[in-house]
Amino acid sequence: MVVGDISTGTELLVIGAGPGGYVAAIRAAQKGVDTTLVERDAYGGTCLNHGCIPSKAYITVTDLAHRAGHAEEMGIHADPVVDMAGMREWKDGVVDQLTGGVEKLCKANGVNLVEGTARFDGPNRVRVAHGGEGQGSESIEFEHCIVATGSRPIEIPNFSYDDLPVLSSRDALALDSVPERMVVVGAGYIGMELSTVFAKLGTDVTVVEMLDDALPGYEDDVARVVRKRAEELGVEFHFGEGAADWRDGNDGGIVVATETEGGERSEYDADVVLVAVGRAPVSDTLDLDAAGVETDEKGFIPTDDQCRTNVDSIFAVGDVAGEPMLAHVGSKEGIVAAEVVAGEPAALDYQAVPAAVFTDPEIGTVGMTEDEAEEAGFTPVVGQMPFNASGRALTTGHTTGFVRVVADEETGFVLGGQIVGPEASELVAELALAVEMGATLEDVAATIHTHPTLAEATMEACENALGQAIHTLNR
Amino acid sequence: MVVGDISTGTELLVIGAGPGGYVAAIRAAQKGVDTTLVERDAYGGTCLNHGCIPSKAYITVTDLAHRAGHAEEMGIHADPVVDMAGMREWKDGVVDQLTGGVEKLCKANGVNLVEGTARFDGPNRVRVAHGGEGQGSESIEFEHCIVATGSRPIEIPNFSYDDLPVLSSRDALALDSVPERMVVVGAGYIGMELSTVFAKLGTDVTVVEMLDDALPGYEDDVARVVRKRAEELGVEFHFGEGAADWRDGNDGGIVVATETEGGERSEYDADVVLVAVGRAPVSDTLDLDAAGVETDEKGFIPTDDQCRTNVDSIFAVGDVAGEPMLAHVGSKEGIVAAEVVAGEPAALDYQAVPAAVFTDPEIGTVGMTEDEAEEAGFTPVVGQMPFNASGRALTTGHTTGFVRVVADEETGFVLGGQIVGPEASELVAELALAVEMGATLEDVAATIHTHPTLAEATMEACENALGQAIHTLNR
Amino acid sequence: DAEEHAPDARVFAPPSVRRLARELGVDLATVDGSGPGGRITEGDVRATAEGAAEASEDEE
Ligand SMILES: Cc1cc2nc3c(=O)[nH]c(=O)nc-3n(C[C@H](O)[C@H](O)[C@H](O)COP(=O)(O)OP(=O)(O)OC[C@H]3O[C@@H](n4cnc5c(N)ncnc54)[C@H](O)[C@@H]3O)c2cc1C
Ligand SMILES: Cc1cc2nc3c(=O)[nH]c(=O)nc-3n(C[C@H](O)[C@H](O)[C@H](O)COP(=O)(O)OP(=O)(O)OC[C@H]3O[C@@H](n4cnc5c(N)ncnc54)[C@H](O)[C@@H]3O)c2cc1C
Repeated sequence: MVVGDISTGTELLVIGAGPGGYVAAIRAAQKGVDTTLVERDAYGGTCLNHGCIPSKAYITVTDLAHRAGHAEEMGIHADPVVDMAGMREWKDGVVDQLTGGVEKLCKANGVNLVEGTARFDGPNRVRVAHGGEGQGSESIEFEHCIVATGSRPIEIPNFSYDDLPVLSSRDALALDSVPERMVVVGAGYIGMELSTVFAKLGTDVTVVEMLDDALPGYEDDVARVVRKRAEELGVEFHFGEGAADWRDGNDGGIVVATETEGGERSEYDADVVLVAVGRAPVSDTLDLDAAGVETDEKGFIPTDDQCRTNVDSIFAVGDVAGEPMLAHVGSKEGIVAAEVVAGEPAALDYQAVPAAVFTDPEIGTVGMTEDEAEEAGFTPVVGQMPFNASGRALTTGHTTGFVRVVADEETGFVLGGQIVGPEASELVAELALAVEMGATLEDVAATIHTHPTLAEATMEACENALGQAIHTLNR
Repeated sequence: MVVGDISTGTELLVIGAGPGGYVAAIRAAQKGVDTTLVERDAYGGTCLNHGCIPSKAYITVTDLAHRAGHAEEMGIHADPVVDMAGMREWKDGVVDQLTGGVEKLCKANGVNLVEGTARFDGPNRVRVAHGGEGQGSESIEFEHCIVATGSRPIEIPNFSYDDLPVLSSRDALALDSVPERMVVVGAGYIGMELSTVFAKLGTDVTVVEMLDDALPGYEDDVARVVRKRAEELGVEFHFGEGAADWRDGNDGGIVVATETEGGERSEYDADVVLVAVGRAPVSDTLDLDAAGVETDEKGFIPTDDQCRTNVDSIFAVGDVAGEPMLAHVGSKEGIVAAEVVAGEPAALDYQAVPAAVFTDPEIGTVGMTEDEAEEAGFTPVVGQMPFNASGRALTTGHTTGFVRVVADEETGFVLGGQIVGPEASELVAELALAVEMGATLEDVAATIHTHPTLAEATMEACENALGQAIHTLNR
Repeated sequence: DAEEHAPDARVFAPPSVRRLARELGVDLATVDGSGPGGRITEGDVRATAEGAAEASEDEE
């Protein structure tokens, strides 16, 4: 035992204070469980410090400035300038307020907070190394443990985040000036959100993506709306190309080289290259073997519907437990794991996970697509309402996109929905409730929706599926 | 019979093409009913031409310009100027697109359109005078009739809309320059929405209201958020004062005089005075007596839960049928009346009517307040989530307000909600569905809500009512 | 009995269930809800309708 080592015990140990871990810790403490939360870095994890929150803050600022600068049609004359330092400072203030809030909420609910890096030391014990050398460590015994160590950006060959011009999403959100030219590797949601931010700031953005459209995983007609708008904003797309390597250019910038599957190379001049090709679990630094916890070949920790790993007393939640890697899924898992630890009959029994992409326009999806419904054995009926027929959309000046709802023809049950357009991230909440409640098309259609709102489009999409929409023609 | 008179017959005659009438006509035609729609002015009625839509268009423009001009904290430097003519033109374009859409949708669904002013000529016949003198008239026999003639702004003594400086909401939405000083009589939702618009345009706005707070009918803590923000925008409020009269001032403007109940007079300098004290039914120009249709003492047409008047074959929907005078209520009534005419077992059996006020910030309400729930015999439990603890709200820069949810303690059924804050008009849709579905607090709380969204606050308010919110302290 | 029903004669049932009740001539106030909190489901309404039909058959 090293000097300064102390040993304590706790009923529940939570490792990692991201949206998976801190929510688990608070809920467990609310249920009367003696709970300790270990975090090595900052409260709120990736989400609050380097992910969801900073990206959305930048999206707000750049969108507001861009909109105001392009609203002559509406009678607004303005020439807004975004000062990167000011934007960053504001964003930092937002982050500080939220991370401070998380710490306060943990304390107010009676969670014991420990700062340091945890590693397993057996199936019922971790060792927590306190930050910095010579800061000592402590040993904590637990009855139950929830692993919520999250994920980190994947590095690709020849693009090391240690090199200055190679940026992770985290680096991109911490830049102190606007790059003139940026290559973005990967057109997933993080790549697309940040491409939009920088395009609106005036950066020349070139996106390279191995697959053949932006936002792989989303339906073609949904992704197309966002890609087209990005193109309007000046973003250049190159599909079917993977990033190969980069070198210094002659103009003080860099040259990023890509390769197609067939080996064809292309080169793009840039000042920085943002790599956003996915995230890998933080499970390799935990000595999981010491506890006997198994991972899959990618390093994710498999869990059951109570978020339990192969070791009975150890749970895993959030990104480290695998797809979908979303903050709200991590929080849901955290709540379930905490309640199971508290002896309640909780389980992950949700019908559908909503997800949003905060591009211009936004995407919001929940539950099944038409294809998925068919594969699941339903006879899907689909209803759609374009925003260009929505009074509210017209009055906001945002008229691209649509609401689509997917239902089972026989019973009318709403199975899912895909929204692309203004406030899609918010609008999807109603459809998520519909799916969870087992609501039918008629239930949503019969619910009075405020005029004029974008949410009326959800009602109209349901009416359309029933063959009786008012504001769009029925098929 | 005058020259040019023709006589036709129709299964269903709808009088008035506002959101009550045109929706009724389309739905009836969809159900196979031979339907004729008479409109004397413009398709879409008050709502599309002089109400909901133009006001929301102005709110978008003035809000965008104002926000961009006041976002230094976020790092945006801009000095936006709104050119009133440009704004009006854009708004007119939006209105034209929507009214054109209504006409097209009516035709596409097979509704016969007739232009002119209808008057009853018996219990089964109207006479329609075509616009302009000598344009002739026609007589239309009907089996069923839906009266959807809407409402007009109430005039108060000494303030005639015929006088140039005295504006109705319609006049205010058609101004071609920004008035320097405006007195607004009435702090209801129309007065508050327009006060906000003009305050953001730079007008000195003074609001006089007989009652003792803005937005009578809304709970104090809800109204207060909006009033305070209006005050920040420079709006001056004088409560407990009624408009008495006005006269020309010395400076080319006018002087508006008010009086308290006790007879104390005050005077306010202005250039125009906007009177927004409520709306009266358009039922006096219809010769309702000829059809035997009764009205109440205010002129509204009483109806049952199938929207039927005292005359079996005649229905009334929308503003002319009384409170709540809202476009979406009119549309709902229009649908029910049309379906009843088509022989379906439809009825107005909704649990709750959502309503929105598009002030800064917005208000969205649905169902019961805590007091109303108590009066109805429930034991209400209330949950609340302030937006200043919402990650999404912080990233949008809009952190005032809250989501409140009201439920029945015993069963957990959600009875209503009050939202004041960003996108409140949209957020209320989820709660409206919850109320209609008979969802419980747990149903809403267990539904995964996308992070980071404002809608999470609805989930948190439900958790708070259950004593287990994560992001706010529980009572 | 009346005391078991929500105050203000309020019944808790989704819109589609309310419409079904009208179609089948079922008074929702007489239906015992089997859902959470006593929420009335489609099945509850159909069962009540069938029960009423059987009862009237028995009378014949
Ligand atoms: C740019 C970007 C934008 C995003 N936008 C969204 C979005 O809009 N919506 C959304 O849902 N998701 C978004 N995400 C994803 C989201 O951030 C993650 O899904 C979420 O953070 C996962 O939460 P978590 O609790 O599992 O892990 P994390 O948030 O990664 O937190 C894990 C925590 O564990 C700590 N930790 C790790 N190992 C140890 C150890 N050994 N000892 C102690 N502490 C340890 C880490 O320091 C970290 O604080 C975004 C991600 C990025 C990068
Ligand atoms: C400034 C303002 C803002 C508003 N904002 C909102 C809002 O945000 N949300 C909301 O829900 N409500 C809003 N309203 C209220 C909304 O406009 C009304 O509730 C709605 O228009 C009522 O619809 P209606 O179909 O009953 O009548 P109307 O829309 O008034 O339509 C009646 C139609 O009947 C026609 N008509 C009348 N008499 C005859 C006749 N004898 N023969 C032929 N045609 C006739 C008229 O020309 C008119 O077109 C607002 C109102 C105003 C003034």
